[in-house]
Amino acid sequence: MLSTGTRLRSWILAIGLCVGVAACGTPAPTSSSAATKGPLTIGISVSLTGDFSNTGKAAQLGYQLWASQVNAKGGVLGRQVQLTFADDASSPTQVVTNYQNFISRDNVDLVFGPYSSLLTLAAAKVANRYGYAFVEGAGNGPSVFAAHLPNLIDAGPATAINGAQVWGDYILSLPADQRPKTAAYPSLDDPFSQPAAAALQARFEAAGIKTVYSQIYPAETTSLGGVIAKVASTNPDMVVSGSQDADGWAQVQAMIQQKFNPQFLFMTNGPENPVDFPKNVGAQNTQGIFTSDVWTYNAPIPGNTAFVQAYIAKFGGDPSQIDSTSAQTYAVGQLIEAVAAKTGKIDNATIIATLHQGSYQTVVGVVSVDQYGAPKGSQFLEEWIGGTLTIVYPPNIAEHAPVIPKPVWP
Amino acid sequence: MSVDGPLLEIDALRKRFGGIVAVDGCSFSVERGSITGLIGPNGSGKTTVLNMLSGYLASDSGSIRFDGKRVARPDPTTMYRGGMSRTFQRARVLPEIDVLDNLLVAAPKRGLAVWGMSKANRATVDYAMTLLDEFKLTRLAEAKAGELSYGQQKLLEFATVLMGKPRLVLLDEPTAGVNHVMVDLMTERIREFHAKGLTFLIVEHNMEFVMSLCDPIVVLDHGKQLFAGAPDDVQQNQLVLDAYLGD
Amino acid sequence: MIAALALFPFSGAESWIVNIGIFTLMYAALGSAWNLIGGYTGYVSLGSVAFFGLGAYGLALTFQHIGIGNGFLPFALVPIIGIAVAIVSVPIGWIAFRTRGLPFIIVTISLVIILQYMALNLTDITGGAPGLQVPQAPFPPGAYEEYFYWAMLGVFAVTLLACAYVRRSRLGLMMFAVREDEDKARGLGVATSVPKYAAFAGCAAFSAMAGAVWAYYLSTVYPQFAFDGEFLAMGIILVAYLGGIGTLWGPFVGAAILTPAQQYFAYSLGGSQLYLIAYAAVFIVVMLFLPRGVVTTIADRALRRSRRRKQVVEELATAESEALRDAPAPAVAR
Amino acid sequence: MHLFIQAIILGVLTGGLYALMTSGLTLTFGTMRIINMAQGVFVVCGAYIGFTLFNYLHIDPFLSILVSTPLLFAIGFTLQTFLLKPLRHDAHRLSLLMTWAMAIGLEGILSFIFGTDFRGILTTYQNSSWTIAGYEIPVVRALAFLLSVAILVGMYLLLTRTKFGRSVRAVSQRESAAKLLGVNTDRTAALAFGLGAATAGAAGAMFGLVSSFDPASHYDLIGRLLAICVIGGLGSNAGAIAGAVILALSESLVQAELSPAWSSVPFYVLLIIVLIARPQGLFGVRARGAI
Repeated sequence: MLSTGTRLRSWILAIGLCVGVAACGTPAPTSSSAATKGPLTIGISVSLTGDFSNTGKAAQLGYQLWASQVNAKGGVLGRQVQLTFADDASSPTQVVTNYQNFISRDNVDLVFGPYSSLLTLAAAKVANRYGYAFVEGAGNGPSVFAAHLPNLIDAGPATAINGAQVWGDYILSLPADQRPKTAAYPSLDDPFSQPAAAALQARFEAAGIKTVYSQIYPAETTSLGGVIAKVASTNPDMVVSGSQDADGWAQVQAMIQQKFNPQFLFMTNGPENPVDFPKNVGAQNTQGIFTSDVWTYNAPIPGNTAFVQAYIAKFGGDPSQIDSTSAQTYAVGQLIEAVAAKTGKIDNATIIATLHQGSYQTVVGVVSVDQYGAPKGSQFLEEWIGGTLTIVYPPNIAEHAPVIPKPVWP
Repeated sequence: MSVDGPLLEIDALRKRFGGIVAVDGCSFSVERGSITGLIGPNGSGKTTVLNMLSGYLASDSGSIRFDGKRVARPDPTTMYRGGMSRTFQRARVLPEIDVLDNLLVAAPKRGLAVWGMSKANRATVDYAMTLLDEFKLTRLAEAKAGELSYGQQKLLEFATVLMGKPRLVLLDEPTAGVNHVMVDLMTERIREFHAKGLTFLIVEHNMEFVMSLCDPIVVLDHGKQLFAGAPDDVQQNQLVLDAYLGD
Repeated sequence: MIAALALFPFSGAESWIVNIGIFTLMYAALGSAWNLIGGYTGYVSLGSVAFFGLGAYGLALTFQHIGIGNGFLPFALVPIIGIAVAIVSVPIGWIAFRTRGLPFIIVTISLVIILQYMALNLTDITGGAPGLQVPQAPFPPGAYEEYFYWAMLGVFAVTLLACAYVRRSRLGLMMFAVREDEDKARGLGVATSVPKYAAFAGCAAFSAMAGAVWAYYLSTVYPQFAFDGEFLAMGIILVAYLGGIGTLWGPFVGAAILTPAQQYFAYSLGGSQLYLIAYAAVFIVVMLFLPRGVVTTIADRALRRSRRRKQVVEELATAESEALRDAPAPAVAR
Repeated sequence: MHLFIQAIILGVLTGGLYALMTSGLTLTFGTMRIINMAQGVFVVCGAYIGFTLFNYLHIDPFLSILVSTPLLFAIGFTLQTFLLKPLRHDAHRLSLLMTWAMAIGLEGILSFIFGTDFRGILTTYQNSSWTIAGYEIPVVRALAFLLSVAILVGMYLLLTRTKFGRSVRAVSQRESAAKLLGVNTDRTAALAFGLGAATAGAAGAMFGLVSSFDPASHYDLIGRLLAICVIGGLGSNAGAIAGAVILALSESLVQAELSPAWSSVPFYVLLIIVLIARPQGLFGVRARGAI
């Protein structure tokens, strides 16, 4: 067997070498970092497969729209924008490889963020090592900002926690006799919804609204009948659901099936989708459900109408089908443009320094971030009224006054 | 170690599978230094008895005494280490490893010796090579056991159980599916080890083989002992003839 | 070979290549660790991932509760985490080894599911869904990957050394015996629980060490990927099968082929929706056409050429014809 | 007390559907000694078939079972013939990996066709429920439960009363003996695999009604189904049903009475206890592997 062993080892060595050569032999990228008038290359990893792929694609569309618009205008500081996308299969291992490749292999000028707070963190840390700015439009969970990264900037008006505070603002603005007395908080265990619901709970408790139910359910929960049965048994005036999408639908369905009618129903996520939500819970059942959002196609934000028109012109479809993630990633590009306009430079250090100060108008509102890149603003409140998602709070941008209490299920 | 009495005694052994009573109060003994044959028609419970003896199957009731001591809960590993090893009706070797390694596995080792840097010490390897030589398998020492012919596998299995220096070897149909050259080789080895003091209990269908080799012979029928005696007596016993012809 | 691998970062390889090298070695280490239980002992376990995750969380938790700095010290912690996880694996093994064969596989899958549940729900300890953060190592950009590369190489080398020891020792012989025919081995006086627990705990220790280095490199851990029963678990087994299970270098070869390919294609075929289909196709091709792996196939071919082998084959042929002369061959030898 | 009984009702109704999904897994394990890791994705395929027929042809999801069942049977039969049958070396272990590859491949194909958004099927009676003695019984779940039970009974009759059933049972008891008795084991295996996939197809159409799904839903499903199999005893039909009801009941009860975050934990704890006390599962037969 000894001779076989030796032979085997030489084979393995040969294979190892082949692989090595293959890896090294890939064409060396043309370095563009030095060129000032060459194209502005930007590397972006998006989840086109795996857990986060739904929204990953929406993120890609927003980036693409911005690039085509800015290039039509002659580019950023005269440089054409060239986007490179890589799929990270929703895996942190792959996302690290992708940003590593963008930065040290392809020497891109800039990198933009992927989708989801979980991937954003792993990616932003790679960028941080190389001093790259990390402007992202789809990772605003508290854990992202808790990492205290100096290079990270979230291009949104609000963090996940602050965003939902608009519901608290509204409820506490009501006269005491109209406010709910008791509240239930069923939440999904994820980095965005649960912290948002928890923050609201703390605020409401301080204001004297009694908590009668507060539980977290795991992401795998397919049937929420049991959760809602328990919530119904406590008969709260208000339900604050820390929901994402599918679990939010399941909550509503279970409430209808169990004929449970809270007077106030606020869901952190789910109802803000103008297409999928009515499709999955039934349009007639949407009446009176509240949610908060960073963006809608009809939000009265400067530049929004133009954005929606351009989106439809490029990708087709209906304005109501535009995912807010697309607007957020579009805003990432707008921030870069703003930096260029303000400073006349477009290197990473300038981006980091500039965006941490001042405030910038984007399609998702005014962006202004703290030292760790967390946006300081808040979202707006929406309610389903007559089958339409309507902005109802704060009053200065409201299309309609809030309609309370929620009617019983039809 | 007691020197008196039979090496193996089983008493009122019983086993049922669902509604079928496979072994029904079977009792017999194996004398020291004997080559005891265990025969009987198909379904008479021979293999079940063997499985209970070697600890592969728990009995419902009854007792097993080995070397004068009662074995409360037989278990294959402890039985082997206690000096009783067995082969299987269909040769069971470790097919994907070397013939030599098949033998080395069976060398008794326990405690810290297991964690050593080598597979076996010099003496063990030498003993294994001697056995291979006796079974005419030396040239195949580095072949994988699964590549051997069926007869060679049967020889190998026999050689393997000898590694533990047992006092009693249970052979389950050693000649089934094996050509006459190998049967002769097998017979020769059994006689040789018998001469060195090893005791055998052989389950076999090949009557010529049993009658020439075994004494005494125990006949089982319907899960209990029908008769026990010398080969000539067995051949002439009417009960035995009825059992074989009747079924 | 290990020395050659150790010198690899000096060959002028850029960071992104070293980065792929790290993940390749990670899969090689995980595949080799899996080989101990799945390849040598014959118990197909999907539990490696559970121990990988425990290692990752172990490192992250140590950062949280004991300030160990973020330089080289965490690397020293890796073997300790390995030993700790090995100890944890023993009672788990006690439950899992009550089954064998296919139920064993399912029990190990359940183990991954249970641990993922715990990581998600024991929020006070594990941070829940957002997971835990590990401080980034303060290494300079150019050398950052290299340190992690050597750390991962260390884990792989230790794993390989353990495999090499097993292959030539009594312990390994016992593992093989369990794989080939556990009940027969019991009848040959082999205390089968020794090799089984040794393989299980060894696999746990080395997987956990790989997990710890991984967690430090990514500097973030969260349940979905620390306990990834989907791609990571199957990826480990695929790597082992592609290279050749039960061989020493098989998992490395499998990892050297698969990991760079996978990482590179996901990166460069960015927009393609067909990633999953391609992955499945590779899987299927390996199972259908290379079920014994690259190394085993090549080794067999080499063996067939050697003269000694020819003798053995001739010997077998004569023995076989002899055997067939008058005895009916049984339908199945085993 | 009201809540407790409400949770039991929901649990039992859900358990019926899981029992149907698991019965296919049990059948393939019984005949071929392989664990079909693609059973989860077969269920998801069934759900997408129901979704497509409902959205484009306005066919009621319960009626779409008549389409999804034969279609999944054909898919299962084909996959077995081309991917599982050719496995010779180390077939038992490789087939596990092969079915896993099928699962990933089918997930990829589903993502390619339907995208990766969550989908749900919204019928007019989706949210209706019957009120019986103060308890709410969702119509969809009740119908799915009744239909699942009916299909399970049908399967039982098929396996006990027909020639095909006899060959399946012969193969599951001893393959070599079945061969001698003239049973075409290859064909029986392909039919059994197809039938296992068909039950997933039937269950899938109903699964799409009671919960929303995306192509990746199968990971969670297969995890549950495998656990059900182990707790009930591999290859045991009674065990599959018992395991499914235990899973759904314990989830529903814990979700309502204690905490949804831990809803699956008691089941897994029970799984561990069963493995320690009775490794062959509640209804499993201890393998006589020793001899």
